[in-house]
Amino acid sequence: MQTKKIINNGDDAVDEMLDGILLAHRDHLRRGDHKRAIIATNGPRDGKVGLMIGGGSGHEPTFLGFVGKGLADAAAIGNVFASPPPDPALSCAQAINGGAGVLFMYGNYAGDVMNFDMAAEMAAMEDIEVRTVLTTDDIASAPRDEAEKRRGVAGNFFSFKAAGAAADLGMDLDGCERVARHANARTYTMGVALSPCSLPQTRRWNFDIGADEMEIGMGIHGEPGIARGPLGTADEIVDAMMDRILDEMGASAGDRVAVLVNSLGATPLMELYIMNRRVQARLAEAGLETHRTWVGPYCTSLEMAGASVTVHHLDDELTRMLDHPCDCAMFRAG
Amino acid sequence: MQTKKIINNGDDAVDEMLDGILLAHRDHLRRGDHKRAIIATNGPRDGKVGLMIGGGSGHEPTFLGFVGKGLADAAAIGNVFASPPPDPALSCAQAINGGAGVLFMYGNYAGDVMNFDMAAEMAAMEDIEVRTVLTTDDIASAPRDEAEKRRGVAGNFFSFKAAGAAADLGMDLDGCERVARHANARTYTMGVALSPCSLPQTRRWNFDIGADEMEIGMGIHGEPGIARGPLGTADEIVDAMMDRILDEMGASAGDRVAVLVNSLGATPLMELYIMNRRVQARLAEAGLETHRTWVGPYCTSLEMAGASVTVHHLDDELTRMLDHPCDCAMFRAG
Amino acid sequence: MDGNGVKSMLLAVADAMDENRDMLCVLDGEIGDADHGIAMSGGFAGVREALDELEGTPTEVLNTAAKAFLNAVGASSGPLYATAFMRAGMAVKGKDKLGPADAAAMVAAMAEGIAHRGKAQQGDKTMLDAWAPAGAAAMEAEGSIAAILTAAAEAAEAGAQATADMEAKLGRAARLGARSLGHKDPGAASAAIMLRAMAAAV
Amino acid sequence: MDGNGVKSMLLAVADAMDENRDMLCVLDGEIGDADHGIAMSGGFAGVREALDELEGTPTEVLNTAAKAFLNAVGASSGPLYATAFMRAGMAVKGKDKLGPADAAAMVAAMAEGIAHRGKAQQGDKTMLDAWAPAGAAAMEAEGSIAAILTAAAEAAEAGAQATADMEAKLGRAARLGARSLGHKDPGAASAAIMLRAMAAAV
Ligand SMILES: Nc1ncnc2c1ncn2[C@@H]1O[C@H](COP(=O)(O)OP(=O)(O)O)[C@@H](O)[C@H]1O
Ligand SMILES: Nc1ncnc2c1ncn2[C@@H]1O[C@H](COP(=O)(O)OP(=O)(O)O)[C@@H](O)[C@H]1O
Ligand SMILES: [Mg+2]
Ligand SMILES: [Mg+2]
Ligand SMILES: [Mg+2]
Ligand SMILES: [Mg+2]
Repeated sequence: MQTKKIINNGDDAVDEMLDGILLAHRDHLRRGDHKRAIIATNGPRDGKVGLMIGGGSGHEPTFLGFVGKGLADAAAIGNVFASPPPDPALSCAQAINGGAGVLFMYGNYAGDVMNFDMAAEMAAMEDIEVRTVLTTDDIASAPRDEAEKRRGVAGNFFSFKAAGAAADLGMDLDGCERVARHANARTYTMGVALSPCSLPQTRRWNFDIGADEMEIGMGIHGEPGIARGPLGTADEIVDAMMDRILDEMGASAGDRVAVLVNSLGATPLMELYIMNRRVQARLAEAGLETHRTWVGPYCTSLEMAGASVTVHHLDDELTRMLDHPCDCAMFRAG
Repeated sequence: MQTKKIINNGDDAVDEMLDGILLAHRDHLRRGDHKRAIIATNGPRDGKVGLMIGGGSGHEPTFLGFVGKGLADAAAIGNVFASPPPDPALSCAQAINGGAGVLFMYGNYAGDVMNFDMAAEMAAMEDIEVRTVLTTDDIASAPRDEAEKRRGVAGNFFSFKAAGAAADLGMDLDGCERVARHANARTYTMGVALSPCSLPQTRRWNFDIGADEMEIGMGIHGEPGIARGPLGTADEIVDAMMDRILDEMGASAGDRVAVLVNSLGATPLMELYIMNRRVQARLAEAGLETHRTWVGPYCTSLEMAGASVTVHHLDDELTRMLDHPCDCAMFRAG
Repeated sequence: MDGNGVKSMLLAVADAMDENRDMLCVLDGEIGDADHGIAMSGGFAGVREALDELEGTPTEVLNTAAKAFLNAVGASSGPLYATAFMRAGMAVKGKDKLGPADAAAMVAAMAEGIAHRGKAQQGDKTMLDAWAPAGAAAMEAEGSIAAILTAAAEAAEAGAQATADMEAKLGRAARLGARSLGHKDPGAASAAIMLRAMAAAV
Repeated sequence: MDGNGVKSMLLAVADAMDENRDMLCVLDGEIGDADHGIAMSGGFAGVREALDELEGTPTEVLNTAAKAFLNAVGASSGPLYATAFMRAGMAVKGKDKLGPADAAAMVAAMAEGIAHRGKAQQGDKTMLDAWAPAGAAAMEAEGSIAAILTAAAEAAEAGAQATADMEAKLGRAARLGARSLGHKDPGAASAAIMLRAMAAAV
């Protein structure tokens, strides 16, 4: 039996979704030369570093939700859970290059790296300077001493936000790259999955999970995580996440943080806010001050049930970047 | 086997959720005298009509997401899928009464009507003038000649928005009531459910539905709808909805509308945007101009999979109300 | 029966609602929103808590129960039963000891309160279809308090059973039309359970 | 084998990927993101479409296939196979007719291209664990084009089978560590299917 989805032909799902997005958000988004290259209507401008983000579909509102003035200037969109090929990324780079270079930011996945690197080489041949910063916030995906191998998940939004603000504030490519790396290095995410998702083309559950089990550290494409366990209570789950996050973060009492409690898709706000209650209790206990909190579906895996907690360890510069206004179709900050 | 939820004790879910909401949105929301009465930090003021909305929990971001300057001044929150008792509503009315009276707006359900009417009577005894406008946008829930029996679903947000703007613009209680009724009368919603939800206290699916079936006209509490049918394609589903909506609306070519494509919970943005593509095609075909579109989980039924389409038939006044700025924790407009 | 007697009756109902919570949710799931068992057991949990320390007249006990039930649940059941208990309290106002006639008056008053608050008609497929015949049966019955409550419970059970053949006219199920046929109304079912528990507790 | 021969080989692969699409997705679901069958059948659907009207040299056919595959899928497989096909095209550049030695050179070039693009080592549990032995076997084998491709396919199948006993070091499965044991790498599995279809198409 096929999984239930409100779609037409599974092979058309991404393009039809993009049509629907562009119709809904004409004020914010337009198509570039490539149909999978989506450009901010009011972001790119001469002399400004262009910020391109991107990756596979199925994580909405990531990536297109973060395209707009003050945040990303464009997104290159791939098939479901698949990096876009180089062409849309090149098309984005061309559209948003204001002469000050282009920053590519995306999650650290083998396919994305290969495709975006090819695009960066093609852009270089057209004298567009490209730098790349990979997001690696998923602390469950590799040990601390191999942090560069970690994958990017929900927390990439803090890194995108910081880089987008840096670019909007007129920093040069070096500066934007530095801020992006700095933001990414101070962003920590842990996730848990309760149910699988299914691809529009197969409409089959992409993994099995017991009726009373959860998968800790599950990737946002349904890649297996670090362990299976019985489903805990909200407080137990958050404590397991926060123990690791706080340990990695090594913050001092009085430090400020920003928080994202993210739904992987099917998990409703009620559960996220119950989690947030415990997240904030743990932060307060550690003497940390929460500067801002986002709760909702920001980086999803289609209809997967589950959630992640991200803590972004602020300093003065990152606070300024986070508070800088931005104007996107599906997202608000500053 | 229990349904999977990230919660602690099911009986505490609503209060723990409220704690998490208040921690996340301190800038926008504060508790009133009753723990289930949540007040906008910056909405109520002397001489302004107070707008109170409310109802059962489980529909987040409805209702609390719509509390803030320019929209609702307070929300009274009930148990999951259960109207709040009169006390929190009375507490809201007391907190937001600026001497110009209070407007109660909520979905048309027997329980809500009985409880809020009791609260209105109690408020009247304290010389707070209360008027009530019920939202009745679910066109699947009763025939056109019994429109006053219809229930309020996702489209209530357009009616709340109009009334909130009217109050913020300084209209008196008569004016606000008139605008609210006018907005509600021009709001049309149709929904479809694909899977059941489950209550935190029972953790049992609240209805059965075949693996290839959908329920047309399903209520936002999982109440059975008007018919069961095999799951159609996105275009078929939207066409069925739009046929009825356009028929009821009786708009003329050139008229303007606003659109909400809403997830009932588990249905991801990809599917909603695919639906929006068809919604916009049908509107364009009918010669209607889409002024603004919202796509996402705005009025949910816990983790239910499904979606609804709302069309709000604008005129000059309603356009002004919709475009009037508001500042809420989980919602943006104007 | 004194105030404590009324109290033990209500506590017996609280236990019965806990036992039937899941069954009532399942019934409500068929034509409503699957929470009626939660409302009834949650409401009576509030009543149990509020009555814990109370030593009072029947009227005081009933008024306390009314407020506690209402504030614990809201929903449809909250105002309906809050009104029912207040009316029952009014019906026996000033009395410290209740006899069979008072018990009958209480049941009849509850039925009236529910009819007044809900504005339902008999045949609308609501709890009134259990309470209205129960009120009538209580007034007609003779004998002990237990006999009167048993007659009321039997009438409520028959009334609840009959709702399965009705099309809903009010409440969440009203939109179902003919699809509500064949399903017993959950509010009518809990009404019968309540009366049966009251009868057994005397 | 001329350009049309290369084309029929690729079209045969396209059919084989359609047939194995679901199986490859299931394999990928165990240790990855369940889409490898979609990538391979989608990529070759792009190849099929691009080659439809094309009459060209082997190199032209391979270069066209490379671009079409890449643009249809992206993902990991896109750059890997795009590079593989471009290298294969370079290996037979200037030739209108290919013999057994050319076929061997093509397979070896594909293996090199995949190693170059992916920077994987043998033993990392990727498609390279099928392609590297396939390239070596092709260079060692003797006889007809079919014999050479068959030798490559057999080596690829053994290589793919061996990935089940490896811990993933690269790609999505790398984070799994020991949990990836016992699962065949989907990219290695599709590599073996590709070579088997090529051999059968000659
Ligand atoms: N107007 C009414 N008059 C009498 N009883 C009603 C009325 N509306 C609803 N009911 C009763 O309430 C029951 C549902 O109660 P409950 O599930 O607790 O509340 P809700 O409908 O708010 O979820 C119905 O089964 C019906 O018996
Ligand atoms: N760096 C690499 N070198 C060689 N092969 C790789 C590399 N990374 C991934 N692969 C191969 O790609 C396969 C997955 O391909 P696919 O599912 O199409 O892409 P994605 O991982 O982007 O979903 C893996 O099974 C593996 O064989
Ligand atoms: Mg993939
Ligand atoms: Mg209810
Ligand atoms: Mg109910
Ligand atoms: Mg894959």
